[in-house]
Amino acid sequence: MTETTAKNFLKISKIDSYYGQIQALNGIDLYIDKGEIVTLIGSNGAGKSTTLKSISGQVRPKQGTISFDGIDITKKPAHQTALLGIAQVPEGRRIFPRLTVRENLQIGAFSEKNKTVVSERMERVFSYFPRLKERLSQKGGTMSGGEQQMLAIGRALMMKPKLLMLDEPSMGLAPIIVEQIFDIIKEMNKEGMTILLVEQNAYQALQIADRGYVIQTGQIVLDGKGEELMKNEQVREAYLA
Amino acid sequence: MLAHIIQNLPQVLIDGLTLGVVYAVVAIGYTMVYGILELINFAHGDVFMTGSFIGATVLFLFMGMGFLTALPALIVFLIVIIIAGIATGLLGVGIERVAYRPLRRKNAPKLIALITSIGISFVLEDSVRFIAELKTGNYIVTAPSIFNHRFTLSAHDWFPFFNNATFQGSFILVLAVTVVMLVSLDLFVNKTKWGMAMRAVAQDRDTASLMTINVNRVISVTFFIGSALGGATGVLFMIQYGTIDPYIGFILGIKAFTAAVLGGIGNIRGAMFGGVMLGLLEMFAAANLSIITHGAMGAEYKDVFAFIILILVLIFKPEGLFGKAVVEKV
Amino acid sequence: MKLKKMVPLAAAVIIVLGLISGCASNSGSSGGKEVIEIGSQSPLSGSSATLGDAIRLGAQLAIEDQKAAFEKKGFTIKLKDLDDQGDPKKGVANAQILASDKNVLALVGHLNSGVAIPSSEVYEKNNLAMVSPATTATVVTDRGLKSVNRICARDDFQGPAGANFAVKTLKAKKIFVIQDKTAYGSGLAEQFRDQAKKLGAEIVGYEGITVGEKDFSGVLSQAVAKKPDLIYFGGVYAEGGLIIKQARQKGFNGPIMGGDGLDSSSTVQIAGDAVKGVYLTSVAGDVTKTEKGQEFAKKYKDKFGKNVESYSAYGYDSAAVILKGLMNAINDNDGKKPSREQVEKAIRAVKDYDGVTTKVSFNDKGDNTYAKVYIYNFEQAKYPPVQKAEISQ
Amino acid sequence: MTSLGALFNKIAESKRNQIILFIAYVLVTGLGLILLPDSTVAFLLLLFSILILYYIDFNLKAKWITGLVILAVIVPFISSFSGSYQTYMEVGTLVGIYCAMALGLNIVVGFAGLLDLGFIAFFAVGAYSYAIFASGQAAKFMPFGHYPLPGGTFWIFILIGAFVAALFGIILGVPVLRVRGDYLAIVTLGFGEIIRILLNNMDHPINITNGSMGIASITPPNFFGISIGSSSQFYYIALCIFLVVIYIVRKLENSKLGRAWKAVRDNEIAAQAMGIPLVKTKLAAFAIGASFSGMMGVVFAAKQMFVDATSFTYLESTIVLVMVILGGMGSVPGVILGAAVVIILRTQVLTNISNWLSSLSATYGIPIPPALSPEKMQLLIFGLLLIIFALYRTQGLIPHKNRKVDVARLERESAELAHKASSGGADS
Repeated sequence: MTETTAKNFLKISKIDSYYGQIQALNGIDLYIDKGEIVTLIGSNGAGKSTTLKSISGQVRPKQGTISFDGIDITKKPAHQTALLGIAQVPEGRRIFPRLTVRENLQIGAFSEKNKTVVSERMERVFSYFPRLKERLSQKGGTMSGGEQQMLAIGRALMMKPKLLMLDEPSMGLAPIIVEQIFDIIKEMNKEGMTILLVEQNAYQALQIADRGYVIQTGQIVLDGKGEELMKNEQVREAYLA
Repeated sequence: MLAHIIQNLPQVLIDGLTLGVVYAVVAIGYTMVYGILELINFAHGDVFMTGSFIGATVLFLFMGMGFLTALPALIVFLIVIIIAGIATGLLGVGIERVAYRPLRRKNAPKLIALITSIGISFVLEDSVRFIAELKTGNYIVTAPSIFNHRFTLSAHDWFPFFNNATFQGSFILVLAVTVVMLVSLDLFVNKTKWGMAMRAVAQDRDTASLMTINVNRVISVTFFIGSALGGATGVLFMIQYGTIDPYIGFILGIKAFTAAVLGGIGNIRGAMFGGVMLGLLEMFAAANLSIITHGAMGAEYKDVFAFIILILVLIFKPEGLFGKAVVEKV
Repeated sequence: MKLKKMVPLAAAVIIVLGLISGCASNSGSSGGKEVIEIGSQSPLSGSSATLGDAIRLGAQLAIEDQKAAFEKKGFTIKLKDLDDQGDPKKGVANAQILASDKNVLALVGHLNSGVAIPSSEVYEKNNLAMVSPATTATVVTDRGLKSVNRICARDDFQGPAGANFAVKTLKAKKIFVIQDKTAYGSGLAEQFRDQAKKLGAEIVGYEGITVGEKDFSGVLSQAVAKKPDLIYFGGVYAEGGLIIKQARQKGFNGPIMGGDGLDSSSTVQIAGDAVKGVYLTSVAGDVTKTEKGQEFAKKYKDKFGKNVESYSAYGYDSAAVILKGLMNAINDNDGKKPSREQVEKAIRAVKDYDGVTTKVSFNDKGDNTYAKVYIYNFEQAKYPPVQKAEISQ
Repeated sequence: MTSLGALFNKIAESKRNQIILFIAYVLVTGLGLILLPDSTVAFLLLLFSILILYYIDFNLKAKWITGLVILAVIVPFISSFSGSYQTYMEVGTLVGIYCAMALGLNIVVGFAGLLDLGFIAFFAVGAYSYAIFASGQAAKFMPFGHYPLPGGTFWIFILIGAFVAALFGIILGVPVLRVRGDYLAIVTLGFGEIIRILLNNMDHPINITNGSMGIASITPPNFFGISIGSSSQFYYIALCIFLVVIYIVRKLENSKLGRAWKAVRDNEIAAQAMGIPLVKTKLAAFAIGASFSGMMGVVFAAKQMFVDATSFTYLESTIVLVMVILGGMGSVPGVILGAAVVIILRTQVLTNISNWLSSLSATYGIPIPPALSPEKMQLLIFGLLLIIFALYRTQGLIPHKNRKVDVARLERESAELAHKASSGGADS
C-alpha cells in the first residue's frame, strides 16, 4: 500500500448531492486516513446521511469526486462500492426482518464464495457480539433494538470491510447499550479498522473519534481533532449542551 | 341434494386440482414480482399465454420433423417445456428491462408502472394473435394431443357413496411437473444464496445493495424464474386442454392473481395453497351452484364468486389467508 | 410562447391540406361505368372468424360470377367488406359507413344476431336492404323491418327441429342443456329446451358457461353425473369443440348435439376423435350433396385455396339474392341505377330464387319460406359431417 | 422550412393576425369539406380547428363562444352537404360520449389518483337503467306501470342514470377505499366484471336484464313531439351533456373539493394531516366520475336502441383509461383531446386504412393477409400508446397546467420522512 492511499484512504472533494430537486450537500470536502475513527456530526437534516449515501453510491453526487483506496468511486452503484470494501451500517439498522439472524449474517458475506471463510468471519462476529450466537435461527424482525444494532454491525463486518461507516448507531437505544456499542467500535478500530461514524450524539462520538467534522445545511462548517472540537464554543453550544 | 354433491366429489376434486395447480404456478409469478417490486405485473397472464403458444409451435415443429414418433412422448414433452420455459423467462426479463426498469430509475409513481404492465399485456396478446393468424388464419390453435389415455379412479369401489372419477394421462403429468416445479422453487428460494438474495431484495432493496447484491440482477432473475414458471405452465395448460387462444391469459391471470391474494401476496407457499384452493372452489361452484341454489344461479356465476372472494379478502384480510401481517412500509 | 409549438403543427396542417387537394375524391364511376357496391359485414377477426370469413368469401364469389352480366348493363359491381368483429358497436359504426356510401345499395350480413339487431336499425333508416346468411335469432325479423331479410332458418325453427330429432329419433329422455350465455347460444338453447320439454323429455340441467374459457369440467361433471341420454350445447365451436372433447374424457359416450355454431371444420380440429357421435342442426345444407354444390365447392377451393365452410354457400346465396333483386330493380328502372328503396323492394320481392343450397322466397317479415333445417352427424372425425335429415317448415 | 416557420411566427405574433389566420383555417377546411364531401381527412381537419383555438391567444369567453359556434353550427352544417353526414355525426356523438366518460375517469384517476379498471360498469348501469324502462323489459318484472315509458322520459332518465351510477360509485367506493392503492385497480376490475356477468345473467329467476339476449327496441327520445333517431340529432344531445360536464369539471377543479382530491393524490398522509376527510373526498370522486358515465350510458342506450353486456367489457374500461393517459392525467383539455384522438383512431383512421388496404389487395391483387389489417391491431396500438406515454410522456399530450410540485419527488420525500419517523420511533 502506498503512502498516499494510506493517507487519504477515503477522499471526498467538493461534492454536491440532490434529493430530487432539493440540494442536500453543497461542496462537501472530507478525508479519512487509514486506521482513523472520523466522526461526522450535525443536527437532523444537515446532510450526514446523505454524505454516507453519496459515498456508498445510494445517492449519486451531481458534482465533485469521491475516491477510495486510490479508486474513483463517484459514479459507482452501491453494490460495487461495497465490493471494494466499504460497508455501511445504515440508519435505523435496516436488518432484514424476515430473514433469520444467520441469514442476515450470511448475506453480509454475499460476495464471498468460500464457505469456510464465511464461517470464520461469523465466528469473529460472535467474538464481538456473543448474544447473536444464541439467536441464530430467530427472525431478525423479532429482536430488540440493541440486538438489531449488533446484528447490523455484525452483518457489515461479514463483508470484511476496509472502511466501516456507521449511521447513527446510538439512535433509539438505551444508554447502557449505546455504551457497549461504542466500546465495540473502539475495539474494532484498535484492531485496525477504519471507521466513519455519523452521530447526532456528538459527545460520545467525539470522545472516541480521532478527528471530527461538523456539518450544517449541507456544508462542512468546522473540522479538527476530536478533543479540539469538544472544546470548541460553537460545538459545545450547538451539540453538547 | 347433498348426496348428489358427495357422489360427485372425487371428480370435482380431480378437476379442481388440475385447474388449481395451474393457478398456483401462475400465481407464484405474480407473488414473486409483487414481493420484490410491489408491482402487479398485469402482463404475467399473457406471459403464460405466450408460453403455451411457444410450446405449441415447438411441438408442431417436432411433429413436422418426426420427433414425436421417434422419441418417447415424455422426453419430447420435457424438451418442449424447457424450451418454452427458457423463452418466456427471457421474455419476462425483457419486459422488465423495457417497461419497468426505466420507471424504477425515474422513481415514477406505482400507478404508472401498473399502466405500462396493462400496455405490455395488450401488446403480447395482439402480437401472438397476429402471428397465429398469419400462420393459420385462425387464432385458436389446437395442439397435437399426447398423453390422452383415460384412467378411472374407482372411488366407488372403496366408498360406495362416491361415484367413480376419470382423468386423462396429462393430469398426472400436470400434477407431477407442477409439484416438481413448486418444490424446486421452494428449495431455491429458501435454501440457496440467490434465493436468500431475492428475499433480501424483497424486504429492503436499498440495504440489499449495501450487501454487494446487484439489485437489478436479482430483479431480472426473479422475472426470469417467475416468467419461466408461467410459460412452462402454459405448456401444461396446452397439453391438458388441447386448445389455446391469445386471450386465455387474461381470465386466467386474474384468477391466478386472486389466488396469490388469497394466499397472501408476496408469500410463495401461500400462492400455492391459494391457487389450489381457488381451483377447487371454482370447480365445486361450477358443478354444484345450481344444485345448491335450486337453479337460481348456475355455473355462470362461478366467476362472480371468485371476484367476490378477491374483493372480500383484499378488504378484510389484505395479508391473505396464509400471510403474516407485515407492518406496512409507509 | 405557445405559438412556438404551433409552427410544426401548422406546417403539418398545410402539408396535409396539400395532400388532400392533390388526392382525387372517389367518384361514382369507374372506366365510364357506374359503380354499385354490395356491402358485407361479418366477423373477420375474433373467435368466430372462420364462419365470418366464409360468408365474405362466398359473397365475393357470387359477385365475381355475375360481374359480366352487370357489365353488360353498364355497371361495375364491387364488394365492400367490413369487419364487424362480432361487436354490436362496431357493427353500428360500420353500418353508418355503408349507409353513407351512396354506391352501396344492399349488403350481406351479419353472422351474429347481437350485431345484426342494432345495425339493422341503421339500415332501416337508410333503406339499405340486408340479407343475412346466418342470423337466426327470432327478434331479427320479428321487428317487421322492411330492409331486413334472411335466407336461413330461425331459432324457433332450428331449436325445436333439433329437439324433435333428439327426442323422437334419438329417443333421448333425459337431456342436459349447456349454453354459452351469448345471444346466439342462449336463444337457441332456450328454444331447444322448451320444445324438448313439450315432447316429454326431462331437462336434467340447464347451465351456462363462460366464453373464452378452456376448462368446462365443472359443468360437465355435473352433467355426466346426472347420466343424461343426450347433452345439448347452444354455442359456437370454440367452446363446443372443447365441451365435446371433455365430455368424452369424462366418460360420456352418448350423443352430443349442437346448433349451427358447431357447423365448422374447427369443431373437428378442436374435438379430434371425440367428435364421433356428435349431431348438429344447421340452417345450412350440405353443399356436397348436390351437383351444383360440388361445383361450387370446387370453384371456391380453386379461387381461395380453402375448403368450403357451411356458410360459404349461404354467403354466396345471400349475395346472389341481392344481385337478383338488384338486376330486377335495374330492369324496372329502365336500365338506370335504381334507388335504395327500389332495391329494397325488389329484394323483398324475389320469388323462388334457386341457389346453391337453398331456394329463396321472402315472406312479409323477411324470413325465407324455403328455409330448412338440416341434421348432421359426425360419423367420422372429419368435416363436413353426414347429412341425416332435412326438415322443411 | 425554418424560414417558413420564422415567417409564420412573425405573422402569428400579433393577435389580429392570429385571429385572421384562424378564421382562414376554418374557412379553408370548411370549404375543403364542402368540395370533398367524402374526405374524412377534410372533416378531421375541420375538427382540428378546435385544438388550434385552444392554443390561440384569445379572450377566454370569446374562445368558448367560437368553439361552441364551430361545434354546434359550422361542423354540422358543413358536413350536412356530405353523403357521410350521419357517419360524421355518429363520430361526433361518440366523441362526445367518450369525452364525458373520460372526464369522469379523469376525476377518479387524474385528480384523486385512484386507478379504476372497471369504469365501464357505470356506463353499463346508466345504459341499462334507460334500456329496461324504455322498452318492454320492465313489464317482465315490474308489477305496476305501463312499459315502455314514452320517449319524453329520456330527459329525466339522463338524471336518473347519473344518480344510479353515482349510487353504484358509492356502493363500490365504500368497501374499496379500505384497500391500498394498487389493490384498488384489481378490486375495481373485479367489480366491473361482476357487473358485466350479472347483467348477462339476470334473466332468471327474475328477468331483469333479459340476460344475454340483450334489450332491443328501446324507445327513442322524444323532444316536444319530435322523435330523435338520427346521429345528427344525438350529436346535439351529446354536445349539450358534454358542455354541462365540462362546466362541472371546471368548477370542481378549482373548488375546495378539487384541491382536496389533488392533495389526496399527491400525498395521502399529508392531506389527512391537513384535515381533509379521506373517505368522503374519495367517495365524492367515485360518485361524480361515475355519474358522468351514467348520463352518457343513457344516451348510448337511446342511440343504439339495443344494449347487451358485450358492450361493457374490460377492454372498454381500459380504452377509457387510454384516453386519460394519452391526453394527460388531470388535464381537462388533454383528456378531451385524448378521447377525441382515440375515438377517431378507432372509428375513422384505422377503419379507413384497413378498407384502403383491402381495396388495394382487391384491385391490384397484392396479397395482404387479413391479420395485418390495422383495424385488428387496436390492442397492439393502444398497448403501445400506453407504454410509450407512461414511459416517455407521463404528462400526456396536453400536460396538466398548474402543477407546481413534482409528484414523484413529493412522494419520495414524504416516504423518507415517514421512514425516518417510523424507524426512529419503533425501537426503544
